[in-house]
Amino acid sequence: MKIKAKVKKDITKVKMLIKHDMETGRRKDQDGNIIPGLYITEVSASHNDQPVFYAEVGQAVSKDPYMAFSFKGGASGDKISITWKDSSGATETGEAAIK
Amino acid sequence: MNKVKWLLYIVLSMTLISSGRLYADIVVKPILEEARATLSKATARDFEWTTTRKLIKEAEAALASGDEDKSLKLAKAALNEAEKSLVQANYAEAHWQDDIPR
Amino acid sequence: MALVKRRLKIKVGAVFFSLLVLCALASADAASDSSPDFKAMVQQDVDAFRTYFKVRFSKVAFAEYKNGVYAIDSASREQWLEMEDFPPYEFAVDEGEELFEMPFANGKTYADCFANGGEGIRQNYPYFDSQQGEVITLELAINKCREANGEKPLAYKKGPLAAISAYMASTSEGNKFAVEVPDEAAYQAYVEGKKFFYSKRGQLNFSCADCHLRVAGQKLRADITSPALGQPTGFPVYRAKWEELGTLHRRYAGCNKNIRAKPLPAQGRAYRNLEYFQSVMSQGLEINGPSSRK
Amino acid sequence: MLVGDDMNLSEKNMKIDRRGFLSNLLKGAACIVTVASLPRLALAAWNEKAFKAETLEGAMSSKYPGLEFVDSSAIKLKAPAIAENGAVVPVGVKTDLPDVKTISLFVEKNPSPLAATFHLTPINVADVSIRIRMGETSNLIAVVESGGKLHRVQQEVKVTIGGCGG
Repeated sequence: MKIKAKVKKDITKVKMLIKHDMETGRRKDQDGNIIPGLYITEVSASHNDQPVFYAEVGQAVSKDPYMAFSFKGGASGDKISITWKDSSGATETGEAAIK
Repeated sequence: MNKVKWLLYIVLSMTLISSGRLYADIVVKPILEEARATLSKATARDFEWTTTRKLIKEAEAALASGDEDKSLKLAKAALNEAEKSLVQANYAEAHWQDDIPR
Repeated sequence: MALVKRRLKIKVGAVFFSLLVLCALASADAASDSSPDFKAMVQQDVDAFRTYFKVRFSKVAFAEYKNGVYAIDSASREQWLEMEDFPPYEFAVDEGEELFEMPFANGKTYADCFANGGEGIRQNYPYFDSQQGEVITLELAINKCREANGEKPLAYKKGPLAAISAYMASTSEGNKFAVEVPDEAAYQAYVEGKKFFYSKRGQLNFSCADCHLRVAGQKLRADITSPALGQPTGFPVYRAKWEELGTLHRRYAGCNKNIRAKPLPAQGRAYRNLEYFQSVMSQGLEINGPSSRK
Repeated sequence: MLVGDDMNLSEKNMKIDRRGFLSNLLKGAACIVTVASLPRLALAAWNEKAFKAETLEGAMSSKYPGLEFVDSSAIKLKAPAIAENGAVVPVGVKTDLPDVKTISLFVEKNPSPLAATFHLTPINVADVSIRIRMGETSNLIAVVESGGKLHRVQQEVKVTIGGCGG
């Protein structure tokens, strides 16, 4: 996962790029078999351990999902932590410092 | 008498030709062979089309399944494409400089 | 001007005559070059190529051509900028860096094969290797490096090789294409590439030049075609269609399929010569690969 | 040899198994615990019914049952008129409406129309963006839940198929 967070005029903009195939469950492989669905369902983010973002998403999100949100406050060097969970229950957490 | 004999010959040979095997050997296969040979010339010059080899394969399949008419049609189409791609290669050789900005 | 004249003639119907005239002109050109100055001949091509686009798209600055179709199509440019803001190929660049730094079984690395440790050198590829008598692209050089160190070559269209190429391009961002045609053998390869570029192919009977020079910027089926000038600068690219990174030769193969011409092998002589010609035409433009495309 | 390694490398990056989850949990224990203990998040679990609905109406009513929609010009929906490629359509939603609780995106003609729901708190600025897939030309609808009302804006996004990609 990649996170870019920047503060400007007291508003922190956080952008994320998550490595995930986002299989919809509608695609077929070379032999014509359906590839089972496996996609991210939830993404949450915190700033210095305080929650600042939560999203529910579905199969319609592109491969290697990109999302961005903004919140008031935040200072250069503060920690942003993002966690996602997919339809199999797998999760990943990534961290970055605000620039 | 002579006329009747000739007529008999003609009828006999027509039945033979139209009876599958022979028809395939005499009419379809040579065209297919020519299509293959022409295509390989175009391929050697990097001018093969994506569609021609498919036509040849389809013609072969039709021949194998005993549909000589369909096979003949496909073989002719394949030969036509192979010839055109070769013409294209020759045209390019002579005219590739036509569109160069000067 | 000559082009306009020619069109008119075709419209009038004197196709045969105009072609004859052109042939005569072309052969006259060739005949007059008794002592060829290859560099000057190539430079003449480069100038004419640039001028063509300068006339076609008078508002587009030369430096902009590194951005492909987005240099000339403002509607798609906006979406492209959104993608480039946090492009999906960043993962591939990281992966490429890791692969680039991973030592071979013999302890050596890619850095040992390339000038300047492989950094900031993308703009010098492809080059003509006078000893081998062939065009060496960056991707070919990467595999040659592997083989020289006892490793298996990588597949040319996508995957690890595309990632390594992307990483090497990323270290060269902003460097200007500096591909040259030093001698007669190189000029032969260059002309082969040029010939490929201008030759009509496939069932649809299109040349590279038909779509990317003559009707560049116009709608062809659902898409606006990109100008040929600067096409190699952004490769490898992450295409939305592929949902992954691919090399220039993968794109060439796709283009050929679109016109129903059987694609030629990636890194085969024909595509390498084509890349050589295109890179020479793009000299002076900045490297900005990898980049994202539709 | 290296070819094999390359594969492993990308697999390693991709595969986040239960064990990986555990170690991630340990690494980010503090944050996950706080996230999980938040009432807002406890309330808002993944709305399976809404995400699996196959019609726009079904998805909307599962997502926002019993609420009425008002067309609103106070929402800025930024999406291309013609998508470069339906696989990646960049979309942004911005609004000055007060007290925004959620922002949802629906693609009318997608097999599952609900694409995403963003839950906002007073600390957030109502400005989100995401890249989504669109199977075909369709209306894209942004819904903003604010002050107990649902504000809606829609725009058509054309998706072309069969181009040669420029």
